[in-house]
Amino acid sequence: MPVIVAGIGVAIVISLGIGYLLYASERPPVYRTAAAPSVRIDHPGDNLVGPDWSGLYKTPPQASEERQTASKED
Amino acid sequence: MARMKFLCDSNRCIDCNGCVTACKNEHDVPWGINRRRVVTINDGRPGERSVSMACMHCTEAPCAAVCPVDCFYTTADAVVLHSKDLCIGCGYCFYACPFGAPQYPRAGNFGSRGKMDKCTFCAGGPEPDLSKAEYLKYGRNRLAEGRLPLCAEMCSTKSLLAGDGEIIAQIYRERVHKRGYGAGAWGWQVAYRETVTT
Amino acid sequence: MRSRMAALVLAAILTVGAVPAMAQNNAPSPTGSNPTAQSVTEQQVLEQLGKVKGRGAIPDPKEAVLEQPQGREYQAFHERLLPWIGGIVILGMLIALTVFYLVRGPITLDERPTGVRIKRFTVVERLTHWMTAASFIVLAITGLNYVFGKRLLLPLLGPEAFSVWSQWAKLLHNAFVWSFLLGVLVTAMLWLKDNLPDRYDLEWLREFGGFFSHRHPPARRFNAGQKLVFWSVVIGGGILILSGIVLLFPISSLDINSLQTAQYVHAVFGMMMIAIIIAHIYIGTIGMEGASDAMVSGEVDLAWAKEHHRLWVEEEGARTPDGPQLGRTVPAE
Amino acid sequence: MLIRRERNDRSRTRSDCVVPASATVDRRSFLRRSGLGAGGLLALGSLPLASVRKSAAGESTLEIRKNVCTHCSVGCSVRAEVENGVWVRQQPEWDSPINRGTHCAKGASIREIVRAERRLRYPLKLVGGQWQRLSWDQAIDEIGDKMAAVRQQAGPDSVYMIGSAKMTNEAAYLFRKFGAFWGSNSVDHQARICHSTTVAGVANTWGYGAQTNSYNDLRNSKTMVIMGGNPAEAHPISMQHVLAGQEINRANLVVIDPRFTRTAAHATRYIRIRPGTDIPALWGMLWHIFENGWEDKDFIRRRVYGMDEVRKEVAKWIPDEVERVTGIPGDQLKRVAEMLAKEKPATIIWCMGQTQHSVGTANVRACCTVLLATGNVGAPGCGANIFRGHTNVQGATDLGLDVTTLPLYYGLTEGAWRHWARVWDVPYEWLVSRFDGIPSKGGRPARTPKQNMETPGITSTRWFDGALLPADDIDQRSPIRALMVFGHGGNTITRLPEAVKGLGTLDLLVVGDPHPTTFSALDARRDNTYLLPICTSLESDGSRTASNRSLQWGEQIVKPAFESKDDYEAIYLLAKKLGLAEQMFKRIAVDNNRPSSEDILREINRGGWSTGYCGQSPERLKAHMKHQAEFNIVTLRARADAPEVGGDYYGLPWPCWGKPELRHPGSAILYNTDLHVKDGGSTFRARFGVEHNGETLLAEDSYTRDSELVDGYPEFTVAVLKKLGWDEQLTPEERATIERIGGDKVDAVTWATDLSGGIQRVCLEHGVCHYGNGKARANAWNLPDAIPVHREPIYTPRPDLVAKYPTRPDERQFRLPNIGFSVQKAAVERGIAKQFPLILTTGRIVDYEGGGEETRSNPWLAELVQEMFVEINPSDAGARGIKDGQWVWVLGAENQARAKVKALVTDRVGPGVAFMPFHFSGWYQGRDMRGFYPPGADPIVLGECANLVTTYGYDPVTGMQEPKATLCQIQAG
Repeated sequence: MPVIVAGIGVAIVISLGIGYLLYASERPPVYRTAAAPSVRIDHPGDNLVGPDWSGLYKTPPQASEERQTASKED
Repeated sequence: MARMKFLCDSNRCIDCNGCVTACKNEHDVPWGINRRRVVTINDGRPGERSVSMACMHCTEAPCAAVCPVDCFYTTADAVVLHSKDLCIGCGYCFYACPFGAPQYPRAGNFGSRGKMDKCTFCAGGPEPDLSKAEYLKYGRNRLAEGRLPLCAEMCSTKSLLAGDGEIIAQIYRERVHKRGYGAGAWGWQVAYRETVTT
Repeated sequence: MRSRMAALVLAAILTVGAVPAMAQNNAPSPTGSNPTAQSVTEQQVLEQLGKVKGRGAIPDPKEAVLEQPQGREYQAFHERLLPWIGGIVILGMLIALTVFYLVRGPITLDERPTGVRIKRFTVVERLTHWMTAASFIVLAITGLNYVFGKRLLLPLLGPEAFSVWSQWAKLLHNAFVWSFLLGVLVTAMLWLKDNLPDRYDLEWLREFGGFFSHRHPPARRFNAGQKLVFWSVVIGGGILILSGIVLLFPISSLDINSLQTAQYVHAVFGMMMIAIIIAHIYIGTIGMEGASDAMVSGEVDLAWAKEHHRLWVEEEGARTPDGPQLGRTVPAE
Repeated sequence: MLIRRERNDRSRTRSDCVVPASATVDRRSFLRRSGLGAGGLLALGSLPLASVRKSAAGESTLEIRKNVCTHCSVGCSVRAEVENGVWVRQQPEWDSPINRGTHCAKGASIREIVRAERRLRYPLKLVGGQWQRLSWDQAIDEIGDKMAAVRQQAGPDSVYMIGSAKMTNEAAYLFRKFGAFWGSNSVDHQARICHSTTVAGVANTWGYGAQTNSYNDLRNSKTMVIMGGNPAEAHPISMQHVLAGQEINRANLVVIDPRFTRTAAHATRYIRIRPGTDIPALWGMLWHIFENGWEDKDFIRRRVYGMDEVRKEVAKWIPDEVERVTGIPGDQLKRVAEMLAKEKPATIIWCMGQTQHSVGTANVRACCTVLLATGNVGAPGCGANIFRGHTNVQGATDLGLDVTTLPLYYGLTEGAWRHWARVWDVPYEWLVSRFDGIPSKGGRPARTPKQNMETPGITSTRWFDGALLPADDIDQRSPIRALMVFGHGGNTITRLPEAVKGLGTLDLLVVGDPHPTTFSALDARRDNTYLLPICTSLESDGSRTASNRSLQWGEQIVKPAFESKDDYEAIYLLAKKLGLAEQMFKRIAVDNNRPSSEDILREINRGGWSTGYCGQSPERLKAHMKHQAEFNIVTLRARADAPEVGGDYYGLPWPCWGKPELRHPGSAILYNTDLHVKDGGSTFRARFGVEHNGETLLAEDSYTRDSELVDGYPEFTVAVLKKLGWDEQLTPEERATIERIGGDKVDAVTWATDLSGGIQRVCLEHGVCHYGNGKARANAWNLPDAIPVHREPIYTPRPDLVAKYPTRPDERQFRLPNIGFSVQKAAVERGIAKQFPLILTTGRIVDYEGGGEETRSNPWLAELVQEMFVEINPSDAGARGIKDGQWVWVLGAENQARAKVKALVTDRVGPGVAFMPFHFSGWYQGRDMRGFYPPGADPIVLGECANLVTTYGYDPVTGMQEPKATLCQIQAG
């Protein structure tokens, strides 16, 4: 019986770990990926995409969750 | 009720990108989000043609169909809109869209690209019409003001037509009749399952 | 690749087309001649390339694709075909099992348990199994949510709540692939040699495990049935993981059509795997008396082992002089 | 819940749009909005838009301001919605007969250039290579003192001034006036590098150097030949009219160009030509015309002088030779010639593809000659449709931002100076005293101040030569020591490496511009460099003259951003500092350092007789903007009974004769004799005398409708009036003014110097054109090449042709030597064409404009073109192992110049030709110069300047540069 719990536990640890890393990294805002070396943008603007470029303007709860990782970006 | 459609008269389109910046201007679209774009086919060769493209607001819109959370809805004017509150940014609409309309604020792995954004036919979104919230999430709501999409209104050669499908098709037909040629309504077959017969 | 080929084809055609076009310049043209006489038509391009591509101002290859009608096919697959496939495969399996259960009932031991336990799975093996199992179940549920969520849950939860759930489901689906990946790899390494086909498999399959004949075809550590599950987990799981990772990291070189293909593969194999695993769960639990012990405690009763894996028991016995590795004896009352 | 939300929408909308009719878009505006106000659709009935809730909601709280797009010469109206001082939105201006609500990429995003965060915010100066902020007062003080010091040591000519085609008419006029009061003719602007050759060539052919018809008039054409122009990218809105003409008349649209441009994509016929061989192509067409007797003999007899000399030259251009030189195969040109002659009305449209050559003036004259030979001038649907480059490049040219003339083409003669002295109300002698006397140098005779004030200045294409050449070669007291640039990119001028050297030698550099411009980012200076933040013309009011000569009054949309000031105020402050304000603003109200633009225009009206800038009062122009909807989009004329503007042509296109009270409607189409002069009819101008070589220069049986003189006649003076007995009709006041002007030589007072407007009024009464009724000149004997002859570009890919078609011998022009011949000779001898086998030509792209600082700082535009590129043909790219989108070096034939750019491999350019846009700057030979811009004022997109690799070559008549045909080599980078 404990081995089942252990198995589930391991699964959760591994996946959430890697999942979080992936989620937090790997996701630059498009204004950065869509800019050539000869370009300098300081204020790409935030209408339609939200201040943190998550496309989000408060309301539903998952906002908080996206925020914390997204806010690392800029 | 009107059935809103776009029609780009490729015999008139000169790839001036007026529609693109008009859109940016009207909705303060940030860098990297391209609600509308112009593509030139057969560039530099005889027979070159440019076509301006954005969300076509399809009949039986593929994006709406494949959306796992049903965040899309169609207005009484047949404009296909979506709710960013419900959107989970899974990217399915991007696979389904025949016209590459959906845009995402972040690059990188799928499912984590943030809320989708696309052309609204200048019809805002679920929020109350002409409200601040609507403007922040979806941009201006020109239809509510009795105006049509700015891209078409400002089109330098009046190539891009926007409005009720019947009327713009009629306008196009008259044009083709008058000048004696017409390359057809690009994308209509795929978007609306019909073409403008001229 | 395909599209690049097609592009060349089109280019060729167009340049060929351009020659008469140029020549046409010399011939006197009537006033008001059609300036688009040589222009490409949508149909022409679609026939050549399957999609309409060109040169765009926006520096992003995706934006240079004007039109990809395949989106409609994707829609048809995702909204018409897929739900049916899923429904049929999964419901079909559930019905089959129910019928089997009613007709055959659980597979019980013919003889009374000897009370002598024999070691079947090590801790590592069981840990791996349960980790993989847990991951798969999460992936299956969150995966099914993409397809059936809006059909079954949305009406119950309402858009806002359902959207919140789906947001998390999406994140979980993207996350649990990693533990599943690990699980599948280790499973393959641990049990590969025991799952190589042998001569007894055919007989076992012919007899269908003797579930109906009440005879017990000989089997070594894994019988053909179990081998099938193993291979479908390794192969099916492998395919799911690969196609899934392609979708998770859309590499720029992959165009949207290959992503669609990946979706097709991922979805179809997903449905099939779910059905298979349901059967696996059935036989491992209520379907067969004593089977669950193997994965829970790791030890099975000698009687059970002799009935279902006679050859394995003999091999284990042969390995040591004083008979099979007997666990602690349970005093028979 | 969403489903419900949607249902709400429906119910809400239904209730809303049934009740008030206003809640439905009315049919006309709907059709207009949806693309076309087509008749025939009227049956459709008004269209209920489900989603219309509040009709035109919110607009009531907004202020609407109209101005004109600054990015090209079409003159598109910009409709701005301003909310408490902030420009919040842009709407289509449906009423404008020119753009009818539409915009190109630049116009549709123009709101951004006003709020642009990359603008200069306050005056800056360079101290030891660092930018320092300073106040306006301080800046003006220091600049003024330094200018005075330079003047002290080296004389007024040593300060070089460049104005701008983006200035309003009033600002341009003020800038030229400032130059005159400062005491120098070295005042120039962009027209030098865009259409100076057009102005010179066309004016020398038939009187005025401007587009003869209008954009809208193209709707009447049956044949349009676009030669050396790409309106689809440079003048997108003009294509609305071009395509309309093509559709309505099934017109031929012929594009003759080295590139298969976006315009060519819509042509009924495209002909690829080798850059720099326009004259052979045109003469090749004319050869067929003469050969087949297709010319309009009657038109030539009545209205053209010297066509026979042309025949002699044209006879040399047999088809084989044309093909050998131009590379145009077969009888393609024959077919075009036939169209021009037979499918009339036909027009030739050209831009910088014709003008930017060392033979630019000859090119445009050849075009005019072809039009004259086929009788395609002076009627709807034909003429020379010359598309100018900026909002007000036509106006700035008219108002004398030109080293060869005072405002409105009066020239630099004593008469001209005296005329303007009268208008300005300053003593002529005082003006003379402002100028330098020139000592005898390099064997050239000395010049008195008076002679010097009548000598053209140095051209903006060569200001750096004026600073770098040995003092003996520069025909003025001292080389250039200070440069004052108001609104000019700098990177649009060829031979950039030498410009960098030139900058290094200057004692003072002043840049007045909304952006820092290339001048600030060339790493050429450490000190004595000032940047003055000048606002865009959208933040200033005044009139602009579009390419079709229509004047449009722009309102100030918002107050100048940050600390920026408009040109009026900046020029005033400088004049005040230099003690010139008193004299300069005698008749101009100045409110808190800001001169009144209306008063400036009124002063222009008072002096603008020669070009018909006399009738466009501020009041009339404002009325036109108010009643735009009244004007017909084809004729540009308002109904006779329209309020305030009845019978006028839109924008009172010059010439608009007489005083404003006379209400002359302006001239939509020049030299159109089918109209009464009072309706904008006119004749070819008799400005070259009455006869030459015993042949009359006056028209024969050709005159404007209802003219009382039914044959050619010379230009009017009081003497001519008297001869006709018409002087009686002058009012006493007019007579008095004329006598005051004429003094003891009253008879010599002309229609152009008569400040009373009496002569013009009387002539109009008699239905005659006061500037005379002459013939157009196919032979302009006063020009270097009286009949255009082909001359190979200085850097030609065909050295074998140089012996037969050499450029002109070295000469001195505009105070400098023009050694084109030596350079060409050296290039041939050194086998440059082998080391640099590709022809390099430059031009515009739709998303950017001019030097590009402004547009490259606009994110909405910058996103569309993020990298400088060179177009190269697949075959050339293949031969060099170059792939689309990779870095390459473009090597120039001079200064070992090398530019690092992205390769754009495309069939647009033919084999052996490369194309680069000239809008980029901020990189220099592969080096990123972003750090040299003032912090925060660097454009979003930087790139190499095309003119880094362009080369020597100047038109003998105007000093026009030659960036359209030079040589380069391209290497994978």
